[in-house]
Amino acid sequence: MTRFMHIVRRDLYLALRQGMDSAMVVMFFVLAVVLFPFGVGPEANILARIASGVIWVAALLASMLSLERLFQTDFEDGSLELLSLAPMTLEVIVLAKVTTHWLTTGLPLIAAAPLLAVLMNMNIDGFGTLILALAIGTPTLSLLGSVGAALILGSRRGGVLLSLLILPLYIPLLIFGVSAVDSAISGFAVRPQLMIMGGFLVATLPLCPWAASAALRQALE
Amino acid sequence: MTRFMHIVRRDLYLALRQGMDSAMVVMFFVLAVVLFPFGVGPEANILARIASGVIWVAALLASMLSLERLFQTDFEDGSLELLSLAPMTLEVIVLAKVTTHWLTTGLPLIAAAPLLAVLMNMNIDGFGTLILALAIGTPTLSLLGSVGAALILGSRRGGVLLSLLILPLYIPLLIFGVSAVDSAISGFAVRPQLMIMGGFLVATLPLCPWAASAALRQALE
Amino acid sequence: MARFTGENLTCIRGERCVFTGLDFAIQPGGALKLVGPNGSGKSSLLRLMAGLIPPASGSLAWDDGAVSEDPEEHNGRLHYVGHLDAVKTVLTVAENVRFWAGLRPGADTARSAVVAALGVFGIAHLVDVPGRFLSAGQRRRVNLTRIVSAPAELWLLDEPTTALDAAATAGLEQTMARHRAGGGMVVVSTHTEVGLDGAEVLDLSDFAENVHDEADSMAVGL
Amino acid sequence: MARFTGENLTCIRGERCVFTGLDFAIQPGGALKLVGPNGSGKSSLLRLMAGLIPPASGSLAWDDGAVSEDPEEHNGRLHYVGHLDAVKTVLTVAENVRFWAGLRPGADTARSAVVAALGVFGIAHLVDVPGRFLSAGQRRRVNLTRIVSAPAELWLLDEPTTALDAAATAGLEQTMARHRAGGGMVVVSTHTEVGLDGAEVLDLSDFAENVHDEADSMAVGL
Amino acid sequence: MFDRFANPARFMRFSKIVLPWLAGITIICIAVGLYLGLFTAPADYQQGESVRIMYVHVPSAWMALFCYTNMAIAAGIGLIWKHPLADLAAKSSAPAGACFTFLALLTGSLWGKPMWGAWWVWDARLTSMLVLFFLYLGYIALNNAFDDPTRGSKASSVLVLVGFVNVPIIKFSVDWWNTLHQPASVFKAAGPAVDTSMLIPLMLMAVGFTTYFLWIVMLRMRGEIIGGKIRAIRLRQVHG
Ligand code: HEM
Ligand SMILES: Nc1ncnc2c1ncn2[C@@H]1O[C@H](COP(=O)(O)OP(=O)(O)OP(=O)(O)O)[C@@H](O)[C@H]1O
Ligand SMILES: Nc1ncnc2c1ncn2[C@@H]1O[C@H](COP(=O)(O)OP(=O)(O)OP(=O)(O)O)[C@@H](O)[C@H]1O
Ligand SMILES: [Mg+2]
Ligand SMILES: [Mg+2]
Repeated sequence: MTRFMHIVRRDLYLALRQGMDSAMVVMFFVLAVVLFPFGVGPEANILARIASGVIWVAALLASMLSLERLFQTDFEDGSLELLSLAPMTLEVIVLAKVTTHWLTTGLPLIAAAPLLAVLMNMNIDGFGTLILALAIGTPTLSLLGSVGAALILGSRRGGVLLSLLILPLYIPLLIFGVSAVDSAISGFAVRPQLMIMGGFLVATLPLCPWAASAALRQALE
Repeated sequence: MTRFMHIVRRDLYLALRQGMDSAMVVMFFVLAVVLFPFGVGPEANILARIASGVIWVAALLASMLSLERLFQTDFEDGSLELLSLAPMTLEVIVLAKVTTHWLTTGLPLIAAAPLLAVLMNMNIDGFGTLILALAIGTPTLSLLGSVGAALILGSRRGGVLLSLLILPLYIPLLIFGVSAVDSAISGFAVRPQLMIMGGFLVATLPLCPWAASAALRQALE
Repeated sequence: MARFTGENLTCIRGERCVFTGLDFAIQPGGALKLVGPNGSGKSSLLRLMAGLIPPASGSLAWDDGAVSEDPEEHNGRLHYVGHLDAVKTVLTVAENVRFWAGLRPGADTARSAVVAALGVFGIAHLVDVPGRFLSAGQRRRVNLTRIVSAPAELWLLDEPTTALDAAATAGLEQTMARHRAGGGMVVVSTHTEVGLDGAEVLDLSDFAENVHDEADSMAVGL
Repeated sequence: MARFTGENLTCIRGERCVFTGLDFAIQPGGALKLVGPNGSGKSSLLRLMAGLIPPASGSLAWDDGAVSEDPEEHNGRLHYVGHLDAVKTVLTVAENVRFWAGLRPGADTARSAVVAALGVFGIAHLVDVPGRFLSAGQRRRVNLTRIVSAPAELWLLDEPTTALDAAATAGLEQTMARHRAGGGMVVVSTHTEVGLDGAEVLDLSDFAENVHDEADSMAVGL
Repeated sequence: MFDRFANPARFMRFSKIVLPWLAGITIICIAVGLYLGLFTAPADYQQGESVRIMYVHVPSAWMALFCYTNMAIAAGIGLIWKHPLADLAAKSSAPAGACFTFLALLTGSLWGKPMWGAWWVWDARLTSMLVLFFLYLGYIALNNAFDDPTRGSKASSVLVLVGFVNVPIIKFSVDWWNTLHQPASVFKAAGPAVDTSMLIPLMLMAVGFTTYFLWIVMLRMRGEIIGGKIRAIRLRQVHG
């Protein structure tokens, strides 16, 4: 546990020192959402109708983009090799990295979401649920993404390949995430959707670090 | 000219050999568009309303993702250094790379667009214009993107940073591209929008290779 | 004290058999020097010893216990220095060293200990300098500091003198000698001369599947 | 034949003055050997000679014509070998060599010519092998083949013997000697011994802004 | 003009003298401008009290454009004449410019709610202003993305010049497209179409914002120069 915190602390520190990591992800999130009014046109009711979908899609894309470098820099400068030679299980190391990733991207996304909801003219009744759903969903995104990020190490095409690997896995989250928000806006119960998303989180929490470590070991061969 | 073709030929060959480059970009394009029916819900009239916008946004994102590696691999393995030491102007080399990028991503995107338009239930009157607008717009995307791709060489954050730099520059194309398609669907003239987009292309054709070479020279210092 | 042995090792990389039927044994205080032409598998053998790649056949043992049975424990007793220096550019030298030391039990991460470890490679004055200011040789020294900042019996060093100038090379040789005097083991791959008294020399080209004579074809080409 | 000279050169990299007040002159058939400790600026000077970085002050001249006036022409008369090998993993050795040769006027890109060039470094038998199967030393040889596959008067070689085994190093030395015998010029940076008869030696540490004594601090640290 | 401040040492001396004056002018102008704008200037017969947002909105919008133009000029000088202070000036202006842009967007939105009935509409002026905001952020991000600060400032200089195309678009968007947003009413060929009682506080605010900008930029440049000195000391440590 202390070594887990040791890694989390270093990675957080690196993220802060290298600066702007989180800020950039949030900016991409905002930019991606903002593209839609340009594309779809400025009619407020249409925007409101698609708001929750667009915000979720942008969150998926932002999370995906930032995941590309989850292990990449450590892989390239040799740190990953040495981490895997540390006397502790690789799964714990992966979990530490995923935790940092969520703290530096998931949390800021959640914080930025209400602003985007305003820009997209979303109904105010959905705000609370949007935040709650993102809070349950983004850790799952980071977990699923870690597997993809480990798989693409050393491949020639990072970003595009990663998107192909993990976007399909993200779709269930997207469906339930959007449906929760829409239910809230229409005044229906949101518990079922949130429960299902919680289930995803509980399932991926042990599985993904395990799969990601297997992929990492292969990348290091 | 023959050396221009020499570089284009090598890069095309590399893209084919490394395989899947174009295929992956197209798949990302399709996936990004397909996320929307999941996010927004399957109502045909809403989808039709936002179709042109979603397709354009997905095209921007796909183009952006693939641009990250425009110079990256050559930079990392030392090829870029040697290319810049070839007895020819760097602008020509950039133009060769942009040409290959467009051939391997822009063209396939154009080819895939009608399929997506069908998926999104777009009005059939817009198909021709969509293809035409993409045909004029995607080279501009590649050109603008080459500047961003050159600027981020050697930076700590590739993909996310690139998106911040070039998505704002893509916005005018998005606006006119969508507006052309929407005009076609509503039966208005599309010439003005296409003319403006053509103007963008003519303006970026000399400017972007120049700016990109300036950025490349700095990266190689 | 322990013994580190490998028996009948075969290594296959990228569909090619790099070496086969390789045996080695290192006693406490012993050293093994890996030599051989380019591509003969020196780096591959070191990665295999570190457990980064599993042998295609054969086995590694630590005192008669198979290494593959408890990889974590094996990690705890070795230091590996590869081609990459793993120095983070935004962290200071002290922060870099302390991070790696902190991952191991029994390491002293106090500032004075870190400074002392840096002193071994003559870079104690760089303790608060961020990694990005370091030259290639200085980086390498920071990487080498790792191996003295936390104890481990087995040192696996892949061309450790790359980018080092004469003074730093001499320092490394003395450090290795001290480590061995305390019962440690050292495995070093190298193309140049590295002072390792009484080291056993293992020529990797002896274990290639079909020995090719590149030297000949070279002579013909000239 | 031409003369390549540099006058009063200053190089600033990453806000630091690496060297200043440096002069050199190379005659046809001449050679210059760059030595100096890590970070003294050997690679920087070579990049400056290649035109990859502009000098902060001072100027380079080719036969009294300033190099900065026509960088493209300068590119045409030099070959640069840096730390990176620029070998594409998915192209065969022949394709790799032919691509670089094809960018230069006067190069023969026929297969027989490529094979002959590869033969100079003893890797003619690898002609159809994809780059990804090469070891570090073989890659380096492919990179070196570039310089014989198209003619150029000035060779700028940055630690060319890195990763080369003894046989390949000897081959390179002979090739350089032949190039100089034909009136070519060679600039080589190195930490180890490279045979270059009658080469002028330029110690980069003589041109540092304030000469430092790392060797001393090293001795204290040990 | 450039030669005079050519070396950082002279800039340090010069700025030390000028800084207190800039601070004084800033405080006085903004204090008086705000007082006049918020309390003495008349409310609009159409817009009511909400017109008072103008005294912040319009100067910050002007400053957003002014800042970016400055940065583009400084970046150009830095790239062509390699003037060290020019790069610092561009780098130091960016955060201030981003803040002004954000302020213009914020006050515009606050004003939009009573005027247009929505916090945000997607018209050309607003849109291009948002793009400007992203360009500022992109500039800052790129500047900080490299280990070597000189590389960061050169790369971002190229970006700032490429992005300059957006400035005329913002300026003339109200004329080229018919938008909800007001067309220019102060700087017109025929003279300002605004009453003096409103024009005076507006101008005071504009002057105050400008001196504030200069103040901040000089402060930041001083900080950058000192940071450079610290880095130099570090480097000397490394290399003996
Ligand atoms: C977020 C929304 C808004 C943005 C981004 C914005 C942006 C701008 C910009 C860039 C300017 C400077 C134009 C120039 O220098 O020519 C400006 C000026 C101005 N804006 Fe806004 N604006 C917004 C909302 C509003 C609203 C809601 C009103 C009032 C109805 C308004 C009224 C004005 C006025 C009166 C000027 C001064 C025009 C002049 O005399 O030059 N703006 N705005
Ligand atoms: N990651 C890899 N994937 C596939 N094959 C590899 C990989 N790394 C090395 N090889 C191959 O394995 C063989 C042995 O490589 P290795 O790096 O062990 O040689 P080496 O003796 O260390 O050579 P050098 O003197 O260049 O360091 C080479 O033929 C090389 O092409
Ligand atoms: N791309 C760069 N940006 C900024 N500074 C650099 C860069 N490359 C090198 N330097 C710095 O310039 C100085 C000289 O480096 P250079 O690579 O020329 O040294 P060298 O003599 O070749 O050293 P080595 O023996 O390690 O090859 C070093 O202090 C280094 O930190
Ligand atoms: Mg090796
Ligand atoms: Mg060097």
